[in-house]
Amino acid sequence: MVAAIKEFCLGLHSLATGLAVTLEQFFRRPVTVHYPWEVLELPARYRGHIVLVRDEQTGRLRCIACKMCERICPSDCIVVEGAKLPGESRKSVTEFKLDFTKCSLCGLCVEVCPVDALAFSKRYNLASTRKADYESMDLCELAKAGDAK
Amino acid sequence: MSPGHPTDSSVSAAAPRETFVLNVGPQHPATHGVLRLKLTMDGEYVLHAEPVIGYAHRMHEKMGENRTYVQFLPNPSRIDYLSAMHYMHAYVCVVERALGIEVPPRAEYIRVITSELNRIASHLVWFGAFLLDLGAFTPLLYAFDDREKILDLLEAVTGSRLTYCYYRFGGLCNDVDEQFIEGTRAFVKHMRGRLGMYHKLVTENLILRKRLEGIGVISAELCRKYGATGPVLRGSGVPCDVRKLEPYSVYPEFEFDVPHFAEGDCMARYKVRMEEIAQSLRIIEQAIAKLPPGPVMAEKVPRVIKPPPGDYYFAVEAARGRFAIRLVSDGTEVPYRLKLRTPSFSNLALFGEAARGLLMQDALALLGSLDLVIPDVDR
Amino acid sequence: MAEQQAKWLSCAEGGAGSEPGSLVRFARLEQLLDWGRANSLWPLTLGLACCAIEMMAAGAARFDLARFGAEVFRPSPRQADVMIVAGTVNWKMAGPIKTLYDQMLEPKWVIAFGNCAISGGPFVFPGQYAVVEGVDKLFPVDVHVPGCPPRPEALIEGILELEQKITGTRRWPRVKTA
Amino acid sequence: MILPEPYRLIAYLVGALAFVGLNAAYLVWLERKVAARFQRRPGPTEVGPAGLLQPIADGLKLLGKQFVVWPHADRVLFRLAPAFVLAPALMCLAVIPFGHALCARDFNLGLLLVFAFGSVNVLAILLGGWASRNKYSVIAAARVVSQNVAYEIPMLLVVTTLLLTAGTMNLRELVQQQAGGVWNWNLVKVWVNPLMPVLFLIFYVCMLAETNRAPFDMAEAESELVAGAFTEYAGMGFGLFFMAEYANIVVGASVATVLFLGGWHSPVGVMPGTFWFLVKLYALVFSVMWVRWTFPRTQFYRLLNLSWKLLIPAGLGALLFTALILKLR
Amino acid sequence: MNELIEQLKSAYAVLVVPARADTQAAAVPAVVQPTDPERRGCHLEVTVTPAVVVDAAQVANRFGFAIDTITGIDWPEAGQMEVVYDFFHPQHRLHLVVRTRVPRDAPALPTIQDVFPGANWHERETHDFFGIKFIGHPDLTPLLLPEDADYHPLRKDFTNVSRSSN
Repeated sequence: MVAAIKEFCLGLHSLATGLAVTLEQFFRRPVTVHYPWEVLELPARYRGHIVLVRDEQTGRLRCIACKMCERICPSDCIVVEGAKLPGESRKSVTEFKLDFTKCSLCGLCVEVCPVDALAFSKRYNLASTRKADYESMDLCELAKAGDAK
Repeated sequence: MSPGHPTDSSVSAAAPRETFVLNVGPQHPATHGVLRLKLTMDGEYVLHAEPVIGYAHRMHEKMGENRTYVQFLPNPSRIDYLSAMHYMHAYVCVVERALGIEVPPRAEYIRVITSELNRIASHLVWFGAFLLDLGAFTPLLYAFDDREKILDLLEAVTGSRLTYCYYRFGGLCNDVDEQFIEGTRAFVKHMRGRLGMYHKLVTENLILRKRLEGIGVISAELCRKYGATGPVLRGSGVPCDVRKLEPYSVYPEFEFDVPHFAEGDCMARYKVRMEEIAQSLRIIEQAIAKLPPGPVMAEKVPRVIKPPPGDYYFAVEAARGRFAIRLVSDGTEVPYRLKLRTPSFSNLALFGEAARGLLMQDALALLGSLDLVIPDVDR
Repeated sequence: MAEQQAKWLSCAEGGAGSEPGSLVRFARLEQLLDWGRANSLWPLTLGLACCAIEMMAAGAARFDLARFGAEVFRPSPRQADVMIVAGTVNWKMAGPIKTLYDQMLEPKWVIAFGNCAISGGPFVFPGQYAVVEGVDKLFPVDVHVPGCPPRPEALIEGILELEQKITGTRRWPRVKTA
Repeated sequence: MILPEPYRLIAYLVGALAFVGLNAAYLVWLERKVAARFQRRPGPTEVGPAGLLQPIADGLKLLGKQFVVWPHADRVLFRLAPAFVLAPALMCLAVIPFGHALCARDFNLGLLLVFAFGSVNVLAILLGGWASRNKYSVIAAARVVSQNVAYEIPMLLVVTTLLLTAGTMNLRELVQQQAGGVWNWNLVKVWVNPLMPVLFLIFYVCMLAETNRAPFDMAEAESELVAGAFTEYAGMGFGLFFMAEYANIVVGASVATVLFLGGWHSPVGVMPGTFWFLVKLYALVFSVMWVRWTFPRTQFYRLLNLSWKLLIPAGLGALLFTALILKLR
Repeated sequence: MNELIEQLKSAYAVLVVPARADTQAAAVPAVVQPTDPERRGCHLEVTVTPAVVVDAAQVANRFGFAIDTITGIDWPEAGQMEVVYDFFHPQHRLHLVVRTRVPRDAPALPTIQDVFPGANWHERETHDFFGIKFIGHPDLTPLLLPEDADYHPLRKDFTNVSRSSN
């Protein structure tokens, strides 16, 4: 009987402490980041979809269309085409298509690239009503648009 | 003192009972994903429970046979996305074992740190989701709050929040920086305080104790017969932990306990996981203190991964229990067979037997205490 | 099985455009209703795989979907307005998920959250036997949120995108990303 | 100021409807805000200033939603249940004295009326669950009935005990008895009956159970029964159930305020009246929310055990004890 | 520990399929082979004929092993399918593998689910993926694949399911 009463009192006490804990949190400041108004800073290594990198000196895309990324991609989401420009020894990229809807952001393509021509973008908040926006992203076009900005 | 139902045999045939089948899932808030339970009910008592799985089957084993070793790297973290690091650990380790690669100590230490951080994050998700099952919503948000701190740390290192693709054969894809170390130190301190708060808010709570104590008892023998592992087995009083029993990586260098409770009820499993968070914090603390300098990638990693023909097996302790990979290699670039032994599969298998005769509410508490990740069951 | 799948496929193709057509429309009232709908999108509690965790994270304190009135996760499809398909749908799940879609009442919307829901994601390879290559094969999808898994901000962006689709205007600033 | 009868009726109807409607709508908003604060997030903010238009958006959305009666459901009862659920709350408000003169009907058996109508609420949920012909709904409906029956008894026992000392069932008179400072409130009148705080606690627990609030929210037990008795309801049908939950909390909290917390009397002596009544009322409502966002749900059998094995014996004991004191005094 | 391995070895050494009078089959003993756990991840590999897998499981059960997993491996060149039973020990650092091979054109072997009820799902899964029949198994309907699936995707000759969509 004594034990039962003791347990009952302990139980009531536990309920009271629970209420105290939530009340304490009630008066703390919310931790929310108000997304469209304020944004989190993403870490440098954040992996968005890949983008083509420009060479700082020449201003040209670094990609030499060697197709290493195309071959290593586990989900077959990269299609690269390249051609030799007249009077040049290396190939340059003419078309770089990414099917972002199949990508798993593993980063193998970036690692395998021999000339560091690929990088991760920081586009973390993509959303669109059209599937086609991501099904066949033209990274060459995207690089151009990036320059314009 | 939960009233158990006198299951079939003990009731005389003279009193025919009206039963009905309740179909819980594949979309049901208590099943955490796409698990379906066929419950034969007598009123609110579960007479017979049959889990129906396969609604999240994603062919990981088939993909293993279709892709090169490197190309399979993104997959393990998607089998059980809550303990992605452990699954990656098992996969890279089994290939390293096959190739005979020696991993630099710094890489192994970082693997342990990130794995343990991931274990805490996983247990926090479980904690929140389990309490959501029990009807308490607020702890979920607190747990996710703490989890975000871990995710920030891991994201800074790996670049992703959930499905990390961080380990490589022979090491890691990049080193951690001072900021990560500092952040982890701060997190360990922060988490210790939060654990105290969780105990005050939840563990000691009268309603929760009454809901969990004595409910859904699983015996050690039942676990053995079904191959249940992890917190489920440890909640039945068996101190079985792959990290201690079949030590891998640099775990033998750390001091930590394997929490186990003999009761075998939901409360025991709850306490095991809460205690494990504390133990993981201990490991992280030690690992950070001892973190050696050096490279994070082995030097002698072949460019093309072609393990010698044979049969290799590697088990790790994931957040849900023993995760093992059996790799059969035929000497080519592609695995011949990649068998994934996932803990949730075995842990769920015993549900049918353990839930018999329980009230529906208690059966769902039992289900929550097993901590299932459905794609981990289905692979 | 194959027959049933063919049926669903044909349904999805024919049934694009999710709003029911009504004969008489009142512009002002319709606008008001749209405003109501856009600001009270109750999602269905439907977590399939990895992305579901990010969906939960979006509802948690750090990101808080509640700010847009979209935190009321309803477990019953009758009361839900938007189905956030978060994760891989395989052919075994295709039947149940199609049923869930049918059980939701008009007006209803679908957000395909994550690469798996959009197109099967990384699980698509020649000769694959399990995964539905995009839920738009089963029913019309309104907003696509790519990523593997997408960040919670992307889900919020998806909700905003959906609100824009419903009301026709966007009330929030667009976040520029590099 | 006493209005003539027909005007009074109209005033009451308009007032009660507006009060219930506003309360139901804005308590939902309040709950979302309060829950958010407990969880360290802001809650609705983007729809109107501080999210104040959120309930309106929700209402419009629900009104604009398709309403379907499922072919397998009971067509009449399915439609009737939502209408049924809000009515008792409206009726109960007729006798609640919000202020010295603000009472629709000053009625001798006011308290009896409140409990009589209050129990209709169960019927509505039962009908709703039953008519849906969904297994989850039926289980939930059965739970709700046994839960409400179980908790009606200790609640009535507590009220009877209180009435022994008060000697009236007129709610206005009950409040008037508590005039003159905090120590005259029934809650703290321990010299009249030392059990008063216990009685209040029992009443509070019963109120939680009667209004199907956490930790006793068996009717909607989301993680077990999907959406409980309302699983099949969509649109405004569901909206009405949702509103009724809050209307019932308001009624429950009002009755508690009248019985134990001195009604419209001010605790500090200044400006007694409706203001203080509402302060007390919403403080109670807040505590109900606070409890909900702190505790997990109990098991169903423990819920019944609590009533039959603890609250009812305690209530009976309190009744006998009080009768004894009164006799000895 | 080593003692336990020795005991196990001797227990398995006596595991022999008795020669049957009606067939020409001779008595086949189990092949017990200790392996290096650091290289292979297991301590003992036992190769038995399909007829004695139940006995092999019983030995494991007697020694207190828990069932780890059951899986199949398809060997089309050899015309065989291998079934691998993994057992781990909850108390000791000990991992036991039992292997057996069945003919590929009619793969069937007895179920061990009476010894380890947990084998039920593993066997069903193996049946799903490889079409190996477990004689005496109560329910071999597909577990992970759709209920009406009639294909076995992990067989090496599996190519694709005919689906109306693709």
